[in-house]
Amino acid sequence: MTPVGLPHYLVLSALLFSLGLLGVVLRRNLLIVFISLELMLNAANIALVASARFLNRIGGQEMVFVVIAVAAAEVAVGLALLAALYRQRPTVQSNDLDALKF
Amino acid sequence: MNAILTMPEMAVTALALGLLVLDLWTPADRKGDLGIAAIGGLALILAGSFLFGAGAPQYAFGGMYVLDGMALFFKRLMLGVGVVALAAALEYSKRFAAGTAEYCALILLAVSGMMWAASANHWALLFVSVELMTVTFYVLVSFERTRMPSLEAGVKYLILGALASAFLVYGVALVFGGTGTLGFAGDSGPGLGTGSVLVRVGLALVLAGLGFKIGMVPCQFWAPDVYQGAPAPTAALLAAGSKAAGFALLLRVLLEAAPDWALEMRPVLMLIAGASILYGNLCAIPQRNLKRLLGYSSIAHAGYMLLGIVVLERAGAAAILFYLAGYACAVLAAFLVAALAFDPGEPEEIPALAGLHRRSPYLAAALALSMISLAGIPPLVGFFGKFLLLKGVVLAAFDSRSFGWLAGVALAGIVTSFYYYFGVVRAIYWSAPAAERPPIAVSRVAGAALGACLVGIVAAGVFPSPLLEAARLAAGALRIP
Amino acid sequence: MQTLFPWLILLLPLAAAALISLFTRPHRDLSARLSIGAIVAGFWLTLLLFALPGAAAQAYETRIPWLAAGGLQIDFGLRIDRLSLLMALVVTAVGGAIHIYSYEYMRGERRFSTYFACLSLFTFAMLGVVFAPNFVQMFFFWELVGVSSYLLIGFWFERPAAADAGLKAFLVNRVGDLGFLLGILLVWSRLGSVHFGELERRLAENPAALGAMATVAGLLIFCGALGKSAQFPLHIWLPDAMEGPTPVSALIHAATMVAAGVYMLARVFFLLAATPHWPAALHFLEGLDALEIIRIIGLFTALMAGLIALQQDDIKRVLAYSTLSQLGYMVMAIGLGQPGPAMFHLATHAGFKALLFLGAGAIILALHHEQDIWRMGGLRRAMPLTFWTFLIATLALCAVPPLGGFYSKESILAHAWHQDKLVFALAWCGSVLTALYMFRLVLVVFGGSPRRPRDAQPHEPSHIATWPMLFLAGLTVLAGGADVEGFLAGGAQGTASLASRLAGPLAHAPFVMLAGLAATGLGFAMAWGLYRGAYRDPLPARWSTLASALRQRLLLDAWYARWIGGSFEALACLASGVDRWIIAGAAVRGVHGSVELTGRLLRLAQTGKVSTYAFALGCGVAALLYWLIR
Amino acid sequence: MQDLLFYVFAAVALIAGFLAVANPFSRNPLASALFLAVALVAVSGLFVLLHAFFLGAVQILIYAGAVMVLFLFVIMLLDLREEQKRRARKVAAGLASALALALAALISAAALAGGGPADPPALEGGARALGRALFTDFLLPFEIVAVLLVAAMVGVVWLSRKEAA
Repeated sequence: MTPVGLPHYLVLSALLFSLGLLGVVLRRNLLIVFISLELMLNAANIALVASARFLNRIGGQEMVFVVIAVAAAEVAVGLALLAALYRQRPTVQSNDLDALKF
Repeated sequence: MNAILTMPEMAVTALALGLLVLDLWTPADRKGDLGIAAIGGLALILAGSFLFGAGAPQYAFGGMYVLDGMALFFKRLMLGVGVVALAAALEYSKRFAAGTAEYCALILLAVSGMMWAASANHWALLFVSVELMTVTFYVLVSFERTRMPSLEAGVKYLILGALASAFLVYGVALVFGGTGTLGFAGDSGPGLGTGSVLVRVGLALVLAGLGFKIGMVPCQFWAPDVYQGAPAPTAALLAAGSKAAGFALLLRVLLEAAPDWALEMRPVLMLIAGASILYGNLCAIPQRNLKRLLGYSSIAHAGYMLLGIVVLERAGAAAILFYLAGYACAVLAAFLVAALAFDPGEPEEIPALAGLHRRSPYLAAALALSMISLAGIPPLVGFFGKFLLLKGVVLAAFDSRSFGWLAGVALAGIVTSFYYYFGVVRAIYWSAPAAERPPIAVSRVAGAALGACLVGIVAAGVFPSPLLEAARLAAGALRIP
Repeated sequence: MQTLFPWLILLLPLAAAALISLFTRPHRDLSARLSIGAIVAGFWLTLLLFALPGAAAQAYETRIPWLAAGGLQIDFGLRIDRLSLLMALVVTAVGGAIHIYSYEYMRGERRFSTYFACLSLFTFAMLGVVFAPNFVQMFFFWELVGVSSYLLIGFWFERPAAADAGLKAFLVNRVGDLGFLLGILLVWSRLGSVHFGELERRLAENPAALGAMATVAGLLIFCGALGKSAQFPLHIWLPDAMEGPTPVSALIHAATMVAAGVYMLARVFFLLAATPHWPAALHFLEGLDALEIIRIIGLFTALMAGLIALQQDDIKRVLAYSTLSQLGYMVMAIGLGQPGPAMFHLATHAGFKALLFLGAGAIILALHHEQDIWRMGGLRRAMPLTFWTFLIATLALCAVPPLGGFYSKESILAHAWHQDKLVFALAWCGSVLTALYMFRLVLVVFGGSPRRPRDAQPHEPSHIATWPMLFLAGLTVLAGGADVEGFLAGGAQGTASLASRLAGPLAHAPFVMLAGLAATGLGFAMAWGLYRGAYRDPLPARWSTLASALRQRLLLDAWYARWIGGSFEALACLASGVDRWIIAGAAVRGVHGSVELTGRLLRLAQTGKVSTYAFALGCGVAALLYWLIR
Repeated sequence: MQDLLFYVFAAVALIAGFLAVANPFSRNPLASALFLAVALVAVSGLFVLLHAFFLGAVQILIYAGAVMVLFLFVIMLLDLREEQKRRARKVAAGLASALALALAALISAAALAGGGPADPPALEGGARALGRALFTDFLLPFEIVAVLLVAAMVGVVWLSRKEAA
């Protein structure tokens, strides 16, 4: 077995990223969609940290720092939006939200 | 450190924060003054931005931030867009019980995000500026938190926007993994080394992320739904500002950072451009909702502007800049009218525009001019932009037949678009209203903002030289290797 | 003065339009006077330009820099040469007459001032096309002509038909204009200039400069004329445009908008005549040059419109199809490589066709907006002046000497004879048709006895309306003496004596002249036989009913009715059917319908469900990656 | 040893991730949120393996801590029960899985083709190095993220405030 290197981490991150995409596409529950999006961002973070480690550049880690902060902000806004939505109409199913179409 | 270069962005951010703080001490009946102050402040910053000369590119923050002609052009454009959007917001926010200051402050923050994006020379700055813009827009789109369409649009924009951001950041990660640098320039030369397949795949993901901002196929689905549901000033800012920021970044990435890759991707980009033009124009035909129509048409306009990218030349970039400025004027005017001409809560149906010329000749003329400009009829600015974009493609058609096809598709799209744009004009002037409705009073601020857009539409169409010269200078600053 | 006058001619109507719409809207009379004053002043200034020593002798330009960015240098200027002066004269003379006539015709209109503002705007746009020295400026004004004609045709927008017609005219023209635009872009990108003079010079230096795109560029530019001059298959807007006020029809169908296409072709003739060459993809067309295609389209339009005109019952529609047919002749002349005769015919046609429309307007007004010719009849006595002017115009249209139309049409036919006998033969058939449908019109409308309610007492229009008609009648009579072709060719004026010029056709091509006269005679005889005293159109009816009435005497008539008339009828039906169903139906409605259907289907992708959107986005990205990696 | 840990953490992250997005046993968002937390902890373990100790800590603190609390809070607030069974959407599930698999395969192919032979790990990114870099090279993005957080905060406050009657 080859020693674990950058490709291993990248493949792992690709798998995790696709898993997140699967959730976004498949799931109708908005909360789980948000969870899937978090998973996708984490996949990117793995790729960034691994690249930073193996290419000896600290930039990747700094980028991860930024990504985590941005992800937190996105989740906060998303959940607040969900709460506001729930107040108007008690549903968190994305396919109930199809008044705007065609 | 040349931090002084970032003055305009800093000033906009400070203005936004100041607005939020002042809001605490402002009595409820004086909130409108805050909006006026914001407009005045932004206009001052716009004026101040002319103190910067468009000389050689200047860098700050270790080369992460670049101030060159193109960045300056985009910043002025975004500041102008911001002023008009604020005026619209001020008018529109009379509908909310509260929140004028928050709305204006968020618009300012979004504008600052766009301005950072115009100067991005580094993936990290690209990412955070895009995110600043996007996260702010999540709130701006769903700002009418008691109106379902606004909330629905907000949710859709958030999910798809976050998905696009995920693609973007993952692409950045792969590019970083392939090149080891987060700057747009590689170690050896001006462009990134794009030999490795990792970098090429990463750039494709970045393209998808930025394509979301400009609303190109296949990332276009959000546009009609969000434009329809969002408050009109937000939609105006999305159409004029967010699209401009997307193109600013796309130009930097494709022409400066990765020209080899762009050349490789040229067939795909051409396909995307053609598909966007056709999709936007065809879907717009049966539309009855004005904002939704503008959403579809924005997809088509993204396609037209991509024509300026696929030629991969400075002239094409200049055409995009010119077109963006003209498009901004027209689309801002259209959304301003949409914000003023409909009652609160009323869906923006086109048949409801019947008799508008009697309710307010000014609004009617403004909307008609904006539609004619979007359709690209001379002598308005939309014509000249299309003319320049098409010229590049026609010129390239001598070398490659596929460009001939692209020109044909673009023309077919333009012909199709006449139908629905003139449907709007017709509804305004040529159809009888179902019921007599009261005249519309246009406030001084909104009227002035609308007037500024109209002057832009007409003046830049009749005397395109100054704008064209500015666009050429700005595009000349692109460091195409 | 040489530079000041053209600017004044161009800008006076604009000033009038601006003044009316900004200030004088409530003052109806003042508005009309401003508008009329502007164009009449333009007419006198044009005449003065002709009279100025040397003004017409050589082309010159006056320009102000307008757009200079990078390699792009476009001026806003005026090109004054024989071609533009002639066209300006036509526009201001005929347009002026129509302006004055409108004053009477539109008297009761609520939006009287608006009408004149639109009229002035239209005149401004048209003069802009005439004086344009480069493609970009010409295209600007070209579009402005489109917009202002949209306003005029749809002036009575309360009537849905009028609004539809305006929109149709506008949209159909856009289709042609986009081809035009593409042609301009092609020429510009190949030759590096949009300036007519410069282009001509560069093309003269290097005839192959356009390379493989020569023919394509020419044809694309022709597309613009196809729309504006209503040539097949973009002719469909013109008959519908009759929904506009009658003076507008006169203006649009006679002197200006439809003429703009022919004028443009004459202006850029050097491009059309460039060495034919096709790109590799279209190599199988090698040998076919642009002019040939233009010729065929012109001829086809002339014949088709002539046939359709035979069976129209609306007086304005007959005239509309007749216009189509005459425009076909002009385009054919261009296609024959003869812009001179084309412009000559344009000038004479502008006069007499405007006169015909003004006459039709007088009749329509006198009969309280009755447009069906079968409810007219016997107007010769009630409206003698209208009758005589209408007759003069008809004779001119049918090429009866010594009226203007005779000389212009003979010139076209003579060139056809010299170049292509088949074209000549078909064009000759068109002449027969022209005489047939025009005399049918005259006989039915003015001849016979009145066919209308007794209380209707038609009378001549007032003096304000009759003066323009007399003026145009005078022009029509005198136009034959003008040596337009010689003038355009740059020859000194007045070298040939008037007599020799008037007898020109006899001297140069006696056969053609005689054949042309025979065609007119034949058409007249057929019309006389079929329509003298007719109460309804005999062609659709069975011939036996006709025969039972006047079997002995009308044996010839019956024979006509059965054989020639019958076959004409079938042809006319066919042509009309092609027009209505295939072109209007399949092409326009079909294309429009299928485009709309595609739109409706395509937008079903917009399901409103966010997961669909995400899925599509993901698929797009996956496809992109696959393309990169494969 | 380290390689073994990589495989362990990777497996945990993938399995927990899968259970978070497409749990075949439970449609309860609460379960999804908890599995996300497990996945995030595993990712944090990977960070530690990559010698990004500070990021590993941040990952636990911010994600597994703050973000997860937010999720749970909202789930409780909205009183979301188990999602009622909807009719099985086999086609949609098949299409989505195919898309995810295709994307994973494409990116993995790029990773394997572009990565080349594994470089030796080099970077030692402690808190000190990261901190210094954040306040020098990365000062600008860092500040902009601060502005972004302000914007998000304003938005959250606005969206979750009850409409004044």
